[in-house]
Amino acid sequence: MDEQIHILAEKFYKSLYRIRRVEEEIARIYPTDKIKSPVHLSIGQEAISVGVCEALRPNDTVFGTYRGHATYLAKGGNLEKMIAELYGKSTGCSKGKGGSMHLIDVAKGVMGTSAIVGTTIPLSVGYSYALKYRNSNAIVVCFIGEGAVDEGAFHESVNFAALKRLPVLFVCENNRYAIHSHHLSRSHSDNIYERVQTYGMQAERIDDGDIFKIYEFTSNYIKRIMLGNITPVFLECITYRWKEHVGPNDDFHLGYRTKGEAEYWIQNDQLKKLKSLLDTDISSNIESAVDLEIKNAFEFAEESHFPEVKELYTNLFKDE
Amino acid sequence: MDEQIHILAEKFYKSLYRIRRVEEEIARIYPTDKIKSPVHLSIGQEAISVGVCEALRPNDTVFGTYRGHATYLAKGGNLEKMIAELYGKSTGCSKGKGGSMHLIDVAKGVMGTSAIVGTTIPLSVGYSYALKYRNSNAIVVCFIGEGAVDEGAFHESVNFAALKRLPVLFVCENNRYAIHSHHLSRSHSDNIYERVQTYGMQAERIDDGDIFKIYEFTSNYIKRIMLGNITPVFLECITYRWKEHVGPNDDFHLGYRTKGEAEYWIQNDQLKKLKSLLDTDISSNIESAVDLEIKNAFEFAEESHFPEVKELYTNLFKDE
Amino acid sequence: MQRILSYPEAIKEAIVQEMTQNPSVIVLGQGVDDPKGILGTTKGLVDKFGSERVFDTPLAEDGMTGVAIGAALAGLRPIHVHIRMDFLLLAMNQLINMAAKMRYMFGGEVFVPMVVRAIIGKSWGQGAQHSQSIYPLFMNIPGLKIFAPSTPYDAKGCLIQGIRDNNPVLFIEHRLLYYQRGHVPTESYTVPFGKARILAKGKDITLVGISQMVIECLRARQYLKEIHIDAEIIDPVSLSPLDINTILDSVLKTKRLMVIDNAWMTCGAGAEIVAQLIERNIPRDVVIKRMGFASVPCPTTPALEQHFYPDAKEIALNAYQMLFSGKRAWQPDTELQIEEIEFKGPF
Amino acid sequence: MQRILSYPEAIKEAIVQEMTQNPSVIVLGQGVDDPKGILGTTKGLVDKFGSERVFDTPLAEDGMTGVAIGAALAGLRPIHVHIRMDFLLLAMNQLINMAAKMRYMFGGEVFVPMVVRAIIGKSWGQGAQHSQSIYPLFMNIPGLKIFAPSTPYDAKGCLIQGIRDNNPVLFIEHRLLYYQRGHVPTESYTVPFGKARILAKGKDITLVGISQMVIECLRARQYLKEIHIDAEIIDPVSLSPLDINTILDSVLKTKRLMVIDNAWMTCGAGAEIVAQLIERNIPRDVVIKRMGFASVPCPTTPALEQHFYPDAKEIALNAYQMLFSGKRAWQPDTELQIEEIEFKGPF
Ligand SMILES: Cc1ncc(C[n+]2csc(CCOP(=O)(O)OP(=O)(O)O)c2C)c(N)n1
Ligand SMILES: Cc1ncc(C[n+]2csc(CCOP(=O)(O)OP(=O)(O)O)c2C)c(N)n1
Ligand SMILES: [Mg+2]
Ligand SMILES: [Mg+2]
Repeated sequence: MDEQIHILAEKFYKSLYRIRRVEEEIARIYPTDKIKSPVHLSIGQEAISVGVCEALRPNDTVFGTYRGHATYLAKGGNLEKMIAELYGKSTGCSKGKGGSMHLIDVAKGVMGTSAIVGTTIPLSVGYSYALKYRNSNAIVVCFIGEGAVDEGAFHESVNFAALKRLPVLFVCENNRYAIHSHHLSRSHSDNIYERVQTYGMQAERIDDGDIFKIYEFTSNYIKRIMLGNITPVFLECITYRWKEHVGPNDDFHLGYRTKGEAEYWIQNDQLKKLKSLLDTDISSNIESAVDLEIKNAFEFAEESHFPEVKELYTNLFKDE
Repeated sequence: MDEQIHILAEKFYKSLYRIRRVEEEIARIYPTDKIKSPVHLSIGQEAISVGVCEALRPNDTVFGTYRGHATYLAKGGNLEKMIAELYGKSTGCSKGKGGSMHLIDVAKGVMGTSAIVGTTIPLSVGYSYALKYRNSNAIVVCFIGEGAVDEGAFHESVNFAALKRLPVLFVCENNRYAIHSHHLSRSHSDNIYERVQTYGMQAERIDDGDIFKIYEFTSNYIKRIMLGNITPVFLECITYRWKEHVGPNDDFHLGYRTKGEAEYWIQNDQLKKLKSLLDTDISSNIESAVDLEIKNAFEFAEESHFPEVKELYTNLFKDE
Repeated sequence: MQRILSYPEAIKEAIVQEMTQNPSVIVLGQGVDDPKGILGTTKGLVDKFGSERVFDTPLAEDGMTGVAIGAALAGLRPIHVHIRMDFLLLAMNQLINMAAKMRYMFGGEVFVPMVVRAIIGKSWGQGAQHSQSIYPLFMNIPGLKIFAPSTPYDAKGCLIQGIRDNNPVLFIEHRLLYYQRGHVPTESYTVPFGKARILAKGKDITLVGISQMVIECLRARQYLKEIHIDAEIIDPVSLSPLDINTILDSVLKTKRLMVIDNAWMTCGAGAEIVAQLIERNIPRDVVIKRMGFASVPCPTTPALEQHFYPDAKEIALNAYQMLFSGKRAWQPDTELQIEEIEFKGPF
Repeated sequence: MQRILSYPEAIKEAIVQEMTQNPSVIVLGQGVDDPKGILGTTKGLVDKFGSERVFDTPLAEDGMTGVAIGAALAGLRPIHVHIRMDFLLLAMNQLINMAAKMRYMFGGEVFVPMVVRAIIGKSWGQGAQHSQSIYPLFMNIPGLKIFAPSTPYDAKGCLIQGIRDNNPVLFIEHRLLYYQRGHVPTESYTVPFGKARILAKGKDITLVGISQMVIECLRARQYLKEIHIDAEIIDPVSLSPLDINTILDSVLKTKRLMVIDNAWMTCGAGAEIVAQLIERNIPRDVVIKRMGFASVPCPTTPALEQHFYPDAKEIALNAYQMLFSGKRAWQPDTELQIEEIEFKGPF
């Protein structure tokens, strides 16, 4: 195996394994009621966040959705603070006020996730406007589900980004469903990326979830930006959510989708694929380090305190 | 000249001349302060409404914009009631409560115009949903400016119409400007109709304002609908507004656009073109009949009463 | 034997009965036809009435509200369902600039018969964007009618009234009310707009609770009984129009009023009720207090969230203080087993 | 010599001064760079500061509000201009679900320094969709600050305060206030949030007028002088937070209060002011009344529109009736030439 690929595979595996294991642990703990807000697991979709974020630089910024654990972690968001946030503790990344759907790590460029579908799209675009205005060469990545594409805000934001040639990468995680509603029951055609092209930007689709392709697409974009060729781009990644929309369980019994449909994606699990590219000792080293980190993070959350009552009234306004 | 064309030209001329003259009269009267609401004249753009509406059947429905005089009249809206509405009289089509931006004639299938850009787009779609639900073979026409295409509601509505294969014809009057803002200062690309195609519907552009082409496009759509092939379609008509955005004057002195730019459209005036196709006695007969009708309509408005104070509180709710 | 239904069962029954008797009634909204069926309230409707009458929509709250209005203009009676009231913030333009105004601004030429169902969230970490209860924003707007029933009986009757009403109606449901059970007649019936309901008689203090807060008021009443305070509990049911007279009569009797908003208080229903009473020159010795959400977004952590919402104990305590200010110290008995509130009716 | 500026000149001066001293301030909105420049308030700014700092936007109120928020998160200070307040109904989701909540729901990790300028329309047939004044909808929401200044002096000072404030600020301007002229210092200054202004002293009745209605109150004061009623006129200036104490003090003195909302009254600022006063246990003999828009959409025809809005005469008449109810018949002198209200300052 070529050395470059090997280095990447190791990086990817580390990030991907960490996210998968964190979410599996969340799923395991969830029924104990220690986690205090609804969780939308990204299990099965993590490779998109990892592939994109591994190509980013520290000063690049990401915005995510309520299904944002993977985005947050892939971009380097603090794990302890994330788990504490899920536990509703004052040590959480949002001091316990946000929960699973409102993760943030400003120092790492994770500018927040939102529970209202589509709301972070224009925020990403506005943030990228400021970057361009300041002649920064940083970019913004806007992660969305294909459901967000239905919203008017998507159209308005993509149009403005194209108009102003802004440094923003839209990443659409098209897992085919918005809750239980299939993409084709909300849209006549399966061609999001083609529609986006008509706004005046490069837009492509990667339909096999290949983490290397996702990484490469992002890297190429960054290279282009560094050369001063500033335009937005759009990447549609076909993917699949393994768990139910919200919560830790499987939901194939509900009947809105079939296990068969999932099969391709489970076979094609990027985590398994990456592991197969690594020497066993390398992967097990990664695994044990990550397992320990996760154990510590949950202990940190357990031991942290709930916020004091007076915190109810803080953080409404700055400077007050 | 072929008989069929001749018959059409006569019909078109009658409608177009009427609209043009009504608006010229509005422009003339406006400075006297008899008209009680801001007017957005369609002078220069009327051929679109005429070309479309002449192909419609009485049970088809139109929704228009605040620049809606042409739409209202072309679909058969009552002239007296329109002028009375502009005068704020109780005999107005909206009892004086709506003014120029809120014209309606339910009996004629004019289901109303709105002062909030883009708001009638989803209404048109919803109305067409009801038509299809009832197995009517009627259609809805949704007239919008190209500015409305910027709005999220446009995207949401077109998507839903395409998804449900609804009997709605979107007509975008692309006069290049939204107030003083050029289309290309709001959108990177000049390709609205191409973008609409990606939603899954036929979408075309007519760029010379030719009233016969507009009529033919609409007629073909209706034929297709009558054959039971129900889908939405989209027609982008390039056009030009001769007057200022709101009010009765020219505005080339403002500098946001040039007289030169207007030249093509003034040369290409469909009214002149139609007149040249008609025998002089035919056109003068039309003209004198229309002139009289307009004179009477303004007199009707003059003589009508303002609503009584108690009308302030009526019409809020039905059945109350 | 009284027939007992849960609140969501009552809602579904209202929809089924109206859809059965009127083919113009349709149901649309994200998830209305999915396996969960809006917490059960629309479950199975698509099988019964078909996918033209019961359909899922794209995530497009503004556009789909306009679609519902357009369908209403054409004579249908859409019920547009939002699983979170917060999502109405995307639909304000169509609801306020269009639905509320069309009849008036077209001089009575059209009407817009539609129902917007909006569910309020609470607890389990719903947080800032999934817990809002923004009915005051709609109460300010002429041209909209608003129901916020708390009992299964009213849920059914108000919803049927809303569907039959020829104007835009906002129908507000609180998730926690879904646990309520009570008497619901089998036959179809309507509950009128503009009529408040006295859920419990009392002589010492009037507690007006909106939506789920009326349940907290009923619980508070139990606590207060212990110390022989007899609270009268009023559910406005209809927020627009608002029945001020029922509240006024009660206040004239008890001389004490607490309004417990299920929302932020500033420019809220409580403020409106207080202002209307003052304008009606209620006697000078009436004491008045408002309660409601803390004036911050809703935090997710239960450690803070429990202080964000008024609850039965806090209501009882405030009522106690209003009656015996400073005279003796009392705390609602935390051990007292508050029996589950169940509505026996008939109303 | 006092320097006199018009209200729009004061607004423009505030923007120019802030843009000059802080490169983070940007101006966006439909038409901000066009030949008319938002009734003159942004005219020429693009030439001075360039098209990256002053730019027109697509017709996309929701999206562009989100763009402004995103830019604010990145450290810019956007001023987002809407020529009609009605258009904010398209932006409620971003304003309320995001701007107002982000700091809180991220536990203080971010802040959103932005100003939303919203102009209220009136007269000349603006009609139902171009005349709305929906500040009560925003007053209900924690996390937003709201200014609605009436004088050129406050217009400048509040706008500068708003631009420097590190939180989302709604700045409400009424078209008819654009005719106001008054003293405006050349140098930069701020007017604080949460401080009402007494525009005229009086002892008989307190008139609180919001936005342009305070001008009507000042005119009413002239009418009332004629019959020796001495009205105190209060402009809240800041609607969120609201300075209830200044109003309270005045009411304790005059024992009479009329709040004249520049909006519909239900769940409005007037209701909130009344409720807050009652909760502060104002003396029992204080008489209170609210005025505001008729509870219907605004009609275009002047025959009806003139009755839709409260005006100076109606205010004066109501004040008179409050003082001398039924004692003698009086009508405000329709011949009386009400001198144009001009603000002399300094404040
Ligand atoms: C504006 C808005 N509408 C509806 C919802 C309810 N909702 C929450 S998640 C979701 C599905 C979103 O699907 P998608 O964007 O594809 O993301 P995925 O869950 O598949 O990751 C919906 C409809 C919401 N949160 N916000
Ligand atoms: C939602 C909304 N935003 C802004 C406005 C202000 N406005 C009125 S007309 C107009 C221009 C619309 O342009 P277009 O759709 O091209 O129609 P045209 O005037 O050219 O016929 C604008 C921006 C409005 N009325 N509604
Ligand atoms: Mg999805
Ligand atoms: Mg245009």
